[in-house]
Formats: sequence, structure tokens, C-alpha cells
Amino acid sequence: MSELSKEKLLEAYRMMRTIRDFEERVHDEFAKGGIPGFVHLYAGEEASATGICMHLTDQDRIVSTHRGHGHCIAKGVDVIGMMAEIYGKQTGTCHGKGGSMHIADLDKGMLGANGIVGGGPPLICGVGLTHKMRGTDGVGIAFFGDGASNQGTTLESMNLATVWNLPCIFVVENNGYAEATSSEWAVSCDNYADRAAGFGMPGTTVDGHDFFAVYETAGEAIARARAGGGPSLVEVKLNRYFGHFEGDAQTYRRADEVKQLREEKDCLKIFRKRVVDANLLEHSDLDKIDEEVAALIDEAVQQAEAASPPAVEELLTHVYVNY
Amino acid sequence: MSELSKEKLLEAYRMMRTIRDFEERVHDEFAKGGIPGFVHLYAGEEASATGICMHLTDQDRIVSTHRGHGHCIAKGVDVIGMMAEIYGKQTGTCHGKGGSMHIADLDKGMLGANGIVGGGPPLICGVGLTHKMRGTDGVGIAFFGDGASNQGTTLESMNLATVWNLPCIFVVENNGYAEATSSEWAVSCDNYADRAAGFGMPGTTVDGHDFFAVYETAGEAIARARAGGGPSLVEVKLNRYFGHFEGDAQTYRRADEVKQLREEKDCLKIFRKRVVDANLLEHSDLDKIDEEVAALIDEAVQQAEAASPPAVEELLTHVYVNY
Amino acid sequence: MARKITYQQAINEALDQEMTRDESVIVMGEDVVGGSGGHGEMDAWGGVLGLTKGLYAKHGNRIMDTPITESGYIGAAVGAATCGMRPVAELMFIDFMGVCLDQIYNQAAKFRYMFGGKAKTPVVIRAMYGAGFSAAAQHSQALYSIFTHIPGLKVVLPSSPYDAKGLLIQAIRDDDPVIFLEHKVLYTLEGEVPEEPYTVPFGEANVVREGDDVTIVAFGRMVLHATGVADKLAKEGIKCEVIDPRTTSPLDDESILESIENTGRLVVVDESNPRCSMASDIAELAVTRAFEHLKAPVKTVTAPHTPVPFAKSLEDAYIPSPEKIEAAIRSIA
Amino acid sequence: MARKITYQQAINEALDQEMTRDESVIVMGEDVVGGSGGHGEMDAWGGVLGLTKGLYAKHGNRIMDTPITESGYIGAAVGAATCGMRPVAELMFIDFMGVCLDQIYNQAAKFRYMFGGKAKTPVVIRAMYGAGFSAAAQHSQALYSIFTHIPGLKVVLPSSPYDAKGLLIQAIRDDDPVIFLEHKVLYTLEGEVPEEPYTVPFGEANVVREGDDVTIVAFGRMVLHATGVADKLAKEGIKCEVIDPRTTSPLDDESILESIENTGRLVVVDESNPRCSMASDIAELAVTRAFEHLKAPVKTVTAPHTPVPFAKSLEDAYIPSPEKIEAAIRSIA
Ligand SMILES: Cc1ncc(C[n+]2csc(CCOP(=O)(O)OP(=O)(O)O)c2C)c(N)n1
Ligand SMILES: Cc1ncc(C[n+]2csc(CCOP(=O)(O)OP(=O)(O)O)c2C)c(N)n1
Ligand SMILES: [Mg+2]
Ligand SMILES: [Mg+2]
Repeated sequence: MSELSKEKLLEAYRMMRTIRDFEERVHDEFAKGGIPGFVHLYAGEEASATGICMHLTDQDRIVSTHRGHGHCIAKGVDVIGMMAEIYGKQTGTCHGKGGSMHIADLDKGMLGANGIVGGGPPLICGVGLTHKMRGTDGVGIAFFGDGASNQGTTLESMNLATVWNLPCIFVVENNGYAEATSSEWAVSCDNYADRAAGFGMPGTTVDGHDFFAVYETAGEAIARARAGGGPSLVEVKLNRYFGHFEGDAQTYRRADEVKQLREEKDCLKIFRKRVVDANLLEHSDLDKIDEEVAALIDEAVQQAEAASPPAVEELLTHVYVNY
Repeated sequence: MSELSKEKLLEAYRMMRTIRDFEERVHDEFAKGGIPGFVHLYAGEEASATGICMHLTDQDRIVSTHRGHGHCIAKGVDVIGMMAEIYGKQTGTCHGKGGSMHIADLDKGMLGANGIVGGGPPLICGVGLTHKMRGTDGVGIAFFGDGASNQGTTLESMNLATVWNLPCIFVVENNGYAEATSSEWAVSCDNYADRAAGFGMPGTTVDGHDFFAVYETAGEAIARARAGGGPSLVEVKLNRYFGHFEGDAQTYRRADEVKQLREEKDCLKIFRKRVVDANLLEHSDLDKIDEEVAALIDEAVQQAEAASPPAVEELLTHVYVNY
Repeated sequence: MARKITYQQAINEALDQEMTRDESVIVMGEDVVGGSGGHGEMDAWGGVLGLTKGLYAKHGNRIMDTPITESGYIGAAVGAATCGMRPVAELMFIDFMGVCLDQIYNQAAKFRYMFGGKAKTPVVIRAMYGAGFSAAAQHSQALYSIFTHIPGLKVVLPSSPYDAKGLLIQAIRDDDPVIFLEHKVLYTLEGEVPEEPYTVPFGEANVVREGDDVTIVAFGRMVLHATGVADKLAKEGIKCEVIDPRTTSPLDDESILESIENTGRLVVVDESNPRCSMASDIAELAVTRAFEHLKAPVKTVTAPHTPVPFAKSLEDAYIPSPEKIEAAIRSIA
Repeated sequence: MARKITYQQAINEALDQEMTRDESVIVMGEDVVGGSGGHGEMDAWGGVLGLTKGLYAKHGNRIMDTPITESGYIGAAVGAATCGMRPVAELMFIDFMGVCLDQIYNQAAKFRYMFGGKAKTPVVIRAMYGAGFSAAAQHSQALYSIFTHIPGLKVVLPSSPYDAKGLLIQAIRDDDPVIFLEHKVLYTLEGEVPEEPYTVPFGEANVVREGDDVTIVAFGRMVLHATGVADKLAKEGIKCEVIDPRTTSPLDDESILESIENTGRLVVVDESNPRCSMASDIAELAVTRAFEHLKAPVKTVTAPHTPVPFAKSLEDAYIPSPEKIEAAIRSIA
């Protein structure tokens, strides 16, 4: 905790707060009927994306999942463009052609949310390979869920990363569920570290509600990768506040599960308490961020609502490089 | 060793000898130009198929690989039909429509050699599931190579088998190579048991040149599965005598590697010495089998050569159940 | 036959009745029970859209959740089918076939042939397909042309609740591997469906409208668009014959050829991408086997050669519309 | 231009020259080096048929073996392409696409569109295809129709050593994902190939023979069969125009239409299975866009709707033969 400058701490809080407010707002606007398609929210999991991406620069790349908003924000994708994308507008990050499940911004090192569970891990091997061949110290991070951790594409990518000794980190965000199915049931190992061992890489489990724990664990794995020490697996244990997707009644959870989580396992509250108690930041510093973020999200929604949908001609563009 | 009756010992030897002679002969006939297509030989690995399949009945099913002749013979597929199949004749096990890579005989519990590396493990989960749902004590055995052990289909099947608690055994026949690539390089774990742990199942390594070792280890895993104890991984360490496929010059191996293996790691020689030294069988018992098998293989080749190819009308049969 | 239920209910009912009739019918897929291992309801979901809801309560462990491991469990369904089970495996979205296609096309589809007739593989793979839900490029595709291309598979595209039930029962009883594709926009469509079990045979087209002027062959959801347009044009005296092949493999080529022989004019309406598609396939049928009867160019109305876009403005332009179908008909009528 | 080399050597040379020209070109696949981690020669194989032999000696770690993990390394190639590399990934046999299709069709093919034009994915996936080697049902397929169906991919089918080299260099320099399919029977085919690098553009058909009587559109290996038949019939005065589209996506529809306008007669020769195939695709082109010019039914000569059989007697009957092509031409000439 102490190694982080005040500036960095503020940045971390702002990132987490931005993700939280973005998601809460998307939840509300979806309920009002303003947002089309399938939307999967990251609220509750902010410390993971933030604790990891704080270590990264634009040359480092991540791949994400269907639950990608948090990773995008943490990787620096413009929030105004993201909101417009989710609304399906021409001003969106992908001109409204991708939507929530396909937000990408390669300049920021964000290689895409992904609608295919297990779609990202193979791609990250290519990111790692590129860094390795070019001799940079860049890394690739694959975020994926506990459900995706059983997909063959994920598992074989871990083997490949070790065999090729790639600077890749495999981050399992274990939020306890894949859709309605419990990870305790669907994942055959008690501990993800066991799976890491089977693929010749270190594996660590970390409390995903604790920004500092994530930050430190990820920092070690990333530093090792940058130094040529190869891939790692990091299991981040955390929880999602909303349903699998918007519209999910969540009857597969204990009735009070989410309420309790919001009270006891809120990474923002935990962070605030820690930094204020340690006299690193004041409440007022954080309140100011809260206000700024609230204004930003308002602005994003307003702009998204006001923007035009893509013109029909856009249907036939971006299929190939020449059209 | 002592638990096996004389009859069983003779059966084991006959099985291994039949596989060896079959493969040596296919090698010779292929070189002469009599056999079409891609052919992968199992010579050197006989103790694995035999030590495992000796535990099985027709209701137990196996899935095999491109290197499937040994598994077929051990599972009781008719050798005359197999040879004819490899020659592409109407009298073949599959009427000449499958060839070496697709020999199957479901009545014998042989669900097919497979041209797709990693093709078999998912299928065996279905075999195990059927036994489980029907309440039989039958099991399913997936044979696959060290190369196939990295395929996502294989890995995710192991997870599925544990989650569903299926009576399935995953047998990695680690012959040190996938085509020309060393398993030491391509497999990220030092020990397959590590990989088993990551999928919540017991994993054991066994010397695949020692019939008795394979027989015992497999016996335990199979008994556990029959009793409802779920899947296991068994790594059988062994060697192939021929190239990856017929025509392979094998320059990726040490020049004298195969010669040395034939001298020191011949499961037939090792078996013979063990049973004769222990006074369980006499040389003459085994010599007699050698002669009988030699005659059988001669007969198989003669019949295969004499048989007719499938008639052109067969092109359009067996596509669907009604044609 | 007065009872009306939805397409979705019809599918649920077909599964329920077949599971009741035959012990060997089992159902598997991600969240088809929907709550395994959790602390709440065991069958909370009953499928991502609630389609299999209720089956767990009735049939217990014969319907089962799976980890996210499509090669694994689709392969398991295929393997179990060779052992005499009749598994119905749900792939959720057909777009996910890319992670498990091998088990479908190299294994299930080819066993019988490769094994010289020695295997039967009565597996059904159910999945939703199609655009219209703003589900974007990886959850909206109409990939039936690819499955139709593959020998050994049967491919079913029900366009009504009646057909959905009867074709699914047929699929389950069929001894070959069947790809059963449900258009997600049709799930809420209501129609008359008999309560008792019945089958709709494969390879028998449904002539939805009769007419002598133009033959329209349409698939899945497009049957509804085509029928709407046909009804509109009928008022102007343009009589369209609307043919719903119901299964693209096997295909009832005779019914289509007969109609073309009568009308001499053909429009094919296909939601899939245009290249090597069902639209191509039917156009080929016409020009190779009914050429003498053709009085005008064949017209195809398909999605463009692009992925499915997210924004509604673009998705609407992507899906073949009644307007485009009408224009195609008028251009040759 | 007198130097003759084989189709296989032409491909090796294209890889070698592009790797020399551009540091970002890398090659990966199972045993493309062929000896990693062993105790013998590091590059013992150079590909399962020796095609990439010699590249390791020249280019070192820019050509790399992979574990058997097609989703993993094809995906890695795709990911690296988005980072500015130009990976050429070998899939060995195109039949293996079933274990990695998602990375090709949902990822590589759709990135640019889904991301609103923000990605370039210059990856080449090379694989062998086709029957004729007694390699049976899982190692002999001609799956190009499936890839042609998918928007975002380009699909290349060289039929000569000259085209193999020029099209592969084009594929590597192209900024879109390319499926490059080599017919295994053609590897030993010799032809004149310039030593220096050159490109053959995509979407430009090769008119292999000119003629006014019948248009023959043929793909890959079938171009050779078609040309042989055309030469034979020319002696009888039946003048066939043989068109090799070279790439099925993009397709040079203009050249084909022009020829049909001239001849009024079309035969399509396609080694793939018939349903939703390139044969269908070209037949559709004719009947939708050149109908007025057609003087006879279109004829297609394809493999049957069956898996590829093993026995030579059956495989010979499976592959479209010169005899069948000739009969098709005569039936409409
Ligand atoms: C290949 C594939 N299979 C299934 C799905 C449907 N699906 C989308 S998200 C999801 C659950 C993913 O669970 P997990 O990986 O734990 O991520 P989480 O949603 O918990 O963040 C499933 C099954 C899909 N999109 N792709
Ligand atoms: C999906 C797939 N990828 C690649 C191949 C090509 N291939 C056939 S056998 C083989 C090596 C298999 O090695 P291993 O699993 O160790 O079995 P072994 O040959 O040693 O018995 C490869 C790469 C294939 N048939 N299928
Ligand atoms: Mg999860
Ligand atoms: Mg091996």
C-alpha cells in the first residue's frame, strides 16, 4: 500500500469509481429500455481490473470477456465512447457496430471484449509472442471467468504460453458463477493453483475485493513476465453485484447474497477505509472524485442518447480493409 | 503378477504378440507398396493396450487414436477384418470405407480409431455417462498420446468427467513424441500427475514396457471407476519402434535410439523373461503362440490381398441410416 | 386443435413428452437446469431463456447442466448416442459451434460412413440462430448453410410452433445426427399445437401459400416475412407460392422443382450470408434441374456479405426485409 | 521464366522470400520446424510433408513448432496479427478446422467489423485439402465453401506452382485474414515460376483456356482436370473457356459473367460436397446475373453428398473425374 503515491491512489479510486458508476448507470438505463442487446455488468469486481491494469501501459494488451466494461475502463478506453457504443451510436468506440460485448480499442491495448467464452486466451498468446519476438518488455493479460477456465481454448493456451515462455498472465476472475452455475460445481479442482501447476506456471489466489492485494499479486506476476520469467495464473476471488446479464432474476443465489456482499465486500468502501485510516488520503479527496465521476457518467449518457445511430451505409464498411 | 492365471498370461502374451506381428507385417507390406494412405504403427507399445484392455469386457468401450491397431486388437477386433480394412477391401471391418485411421467395431466396445488428435476424449465422456445413467458397472477408456494431452478437447473432457463423476479412465500413452516434436518440450508439466490434480482426479505414471505394471495400475483405476469413484488419469511411458507414420525417416531421434529400445525396452522380451523366470510359463508355451500368431498374420495378409475392393455403389451407402 | 402455445413452449413440450416416452432421451447443456452447485434454486434458469424450465422437476438427473466446455459435452452427447442413448444437447447459440465443430462434423456426421455402417448416432444438437435481438456479430448468425454442406448431418429450421414440436420429436426419434435450429425471434410466436405427441417428417416441404405466378422458397423466420408479402401481393393479383422446406438437409427438392415448373419464377429468401448459402443452393437447383421452365432470372434476398452489426439501424438493414422481398418479387413477376 | 519448380517448392520459396523481406513475417505450426526438444535434428521434418524444410536454418526462431493445440496457436497467430505481425500459421490438414474454427471465423474474420474498423488482422492460415491420397474421411476434405461463406475471410485456391507462389506472397502482404488452401495432390506438380518475388492479385480470375462454346469454372486441382478435358474437346471443335477464379472470396464474378454472356453455357467443377458449395455459388451467379444469356441448364460436377471414402475404388469415384466433366460438357454443348 505504502509504495503507491497519493496520485496513484487517487487514480485507482477514480478508476474503480468510474467502473462502478458506469455499471450502475447502465443497469438503470437498461431497465428503462434505453439500451439494446445483451449486457453483462462488472459492478463489484472493480478492484480486479483496476489492480491489474494499473501496472500496464498502452503497449501492454489485454483481452476481455462478455463482462468487459470494467476492463475497458481500467485500460483507458474513453468512457464517453463506450457509453455511446453500448447505445449503438455512430459516436461509439466501434461506431455502434460491436456493442457491449465487442468494445475494443487497440491503441489503448484493449483487444476486445469477447462474446465467446474462452475466446480471449489464445489471442493473448499472440500478444505475448509479439512482445517476445520484438524484444519489448510488454505483457499480455487475459481476463476470463471461472466458467471460461474450463474451456479447452483457455486450458491449451496456458500450455502454449509455458511452452513458448510467453509474457502472459492468465487472470481467472472467479465470481462464483458462470451464468447460473456455481464454480464450486463446474470447476473440478479445489484450487486454481493446482491447475496452474499442471501447466507449469505459478498460480496464486487473491482476494478480489482488496485492491491492494490484487495490485501486489499482479505486480509480481507482471514483473516476472516482463523479465522473461514466463506466464502465471492469478485467481481473483470476487463477486458480481448484478445478474449474469441484465434481466437475470438470480434465484440461483441466496436471497440476501447480493445485499450482504454490497455491505461487506465492496471494494470501494474497503479501499476508502484503508486509505483514510492510514492517513494516505482524506474523505474529501475521494468525495471530489465521486462527484467528478458522477458528472462524467451523466455526460456520457446524455451524449450517448443524443448521438445518431450509424447511417445505413455503415452496414457495408469495415468488412475488409478495402471496404 | 501372481494374481493372473496361466490362461490369462497366455492371453496377454498372445495379444501383445499379435499386435507386434501385425504391425511389423504392415510395416513390411507398406514398404512394398501394398497398403495405401497414412499408417501409424503401435509396435513397442503393446503392453499398454494389452495391460489395460485385459480388464475390459465388450460392454466397456474404448476410444483410440490415429495409432489405433493395437487398441483394436486388444479390444478383440477381428485381425483378419482389420488387415482387410487397412488394405481397403470390402471384407474389411468397415468395408474399406474407413481404413487404418477409422477402424471401429462397436459390438466389441471399440468406438474407433480417430484421425483427429483429441477427438476421442469427449466421446468417452458419453460412454461413461451412458454407463452411469444405466447403472451398469461399465467403464470408458480414452487412449491418447502425449501430443493429444495438450489439446483443449482432451483437457476439458477431464474436467467434465470429474464434474459429472464419470467412470472414465484417461490413458496418456507418452511415447516421447508427437510426430517429430518431443513431449518434454511440448507438455508444460514435468509430470502428468500434476495435470490430473488440476482436474480433481488421481494421476499415476507407469512403465509401459512392463505389462504387469500397466495391468495393476489400470486395474486399480478401473476398479475405482466401476465402483463409482470417478475418473483417473494414467500416464503410460513407452516407446514406438517405427516412425510417426510409415515413411518417417525419424532424424529427430538419436541415431541408435530405436535399436537400443528394441534391445532394452521390448515388452514382449521383458514379459517372457519375467514369466519364465518365475516358472509361470515355459518358453515352449510362448513359442507355440509365436507360431500361431505368425500363421494368423500370414493368413490375414493373404486374405486381404485376395479380397475385392468395395464396389462403386458403396460410395453412396451408410451416409444416413436410410441410405 | 384449438390450443395455442408459443414456439418456445412447443419445444419444451416436445422435450418433455419425448423424455417421458423414452428413458434413453436425455438433455444436456449449459444452464439447461441452471443452478447446479449454487445456494439458491437448483433449476433457477431452465436454459438461458427459460426454454427447458420445468424439465428438471419432472425428469431429474436426465437433464443436466454442463461446465462451459462445448467440445466436451457435445462430444459426450455424440458418444452416448453411439451407446444407444438419445441425447439432446443444447449449444445455446449456434455461433458457438466454432469451439466444438469437430465433434459434430468429423465425428457424429461421419461415424456411420467411416465405420462401414456399423454405427448409429441419434444425437440432436439444438441451438438458437438468427439476427433481430441486437445480439451483435457473435450471437446472431444463421449458420445453417455450413451444416447443410456437411454430409451425414440433417438440418432442421422450424418456422412455426406446430413445426417446432413435430420436427423436434422427429429429430429425437431419428437415428442420424440432427442440427435443430431455433430462430430466437420466433420463440414468442404463438400458434396452434396439438397436445399429443406427433412428428413432422424430414424432407417434406410445407407449401404455406399456393400460387401460380412466383415460387418463393424461404427458411426459418423468413417464411413469415415471405408469407406476409405473399398475402399482400395476392390482393393485387400476384399469386405467390410460398415453400418452407422445413429441413435443408434432407431437402424436398421435388416440391420446389414442381412449383418452379408451374410458376417459372423463383425468389429465395435466406437470412444467411449470401456466398455458398441456401440461397445459392436453391438457385442452383432451379438452373440445373428446372432450367427449361424458368421465365426470369432467379432472385435471392439474403443478408449481405458482412458480420451481423449491433446497432439497430444496421441490423434492420442486415436482415432481409419484407420490402426487399417484395421488390424482388415485383422485379420478376 | 524458364525455371521449373514444384508447387510445394513454390510455397516454400514464397515463405522464404517474404520472411527475408519483412521481419514481421513469422511461421508457426505443428512440426513446421519438426524436431523441437528432441535428441536428433532440430528441423528434422520441416512440416509433415517437408514443405517448410530449410526455413529454420535460414530464419531461426521466426519459424516455430507448436504443441497440438490448434485453437491456441491459430488464436496466437490471430492475436499477433492484430499487434502488427504477419503470421503464417499452418493448420496441416484443413479437416482439423473443427477444433479451432472459432478463432478463425468469430475472431479473425470479425474483428475489423465489430471494432468499427479499428483492427487489421493480417494472418494467413495455410492448410492442405482435397482427396486423392487415400487419407479417408478426416484428412481429405475440400472445405473451402465453408470459409467462402464467412464474411471477413479471403479464400485462396492455387492451381499451379506459379499461382501458389504469387498468391501466397499476396496473402502474406494482404491486410485481411486469408485462408490459403493447397491441394495435396498438386504438391509435386511442376511449373514455371520466376525466382524473384511477385504477387498474383486476389479477385482476378485466370482464364486458362479461351473458348466460345462452353464456360467451365473450376477450382484448385479441378482446374487441371477441366483443362485436360477442354484440350481434348478442342480437337473435336468444342471450344471451352476454362476459368480458374484463383480466389473464391473475393470472387471475380465479372470474368465469369463475361464468359457466360459469350458462351451461354456453364459447367462448374468443384471437388467439394455439393450442397451450399462453390458449385452452387457459381450456378447462382449465372442464374441471377446472366440468365438472359443462358442457353442450357447449368451443369455441376462435384463430389457426392458423402464423406470421403478410404478405398481407392471409392475415392476414385468420389473425386470429380475428367470423364464426368466431359459428359457434363457434352450434355449441353
Ligand atoms: C463458447 C461460449 N459458450 C457459452 C457462452 C454463453 N455464456 C456467456 S457468458 C457465460 C458464463 C461465463 O461465466 P464466467 O466465465 O464465469 O464469466 P462471468 O460471466 O462470471 O463473468 C456463458 C455460458 C458463450 N458466450 N460462449
Ligand atoms: C486436430 C489434429 N491436429 C493435428 C493432427 C496431425 N497429427 C496426427 S498424429 C499427430 C501427433 C500425435 O502425437 P501423440 O498424441 O503423442 O500420439 P502418437 O502419434 O505419439 O501416438 C499429429 C500432430 C491431427 N490428426 N489432428
Ligand atoms: Mg463467473
Ligand atoms: Mg506421442
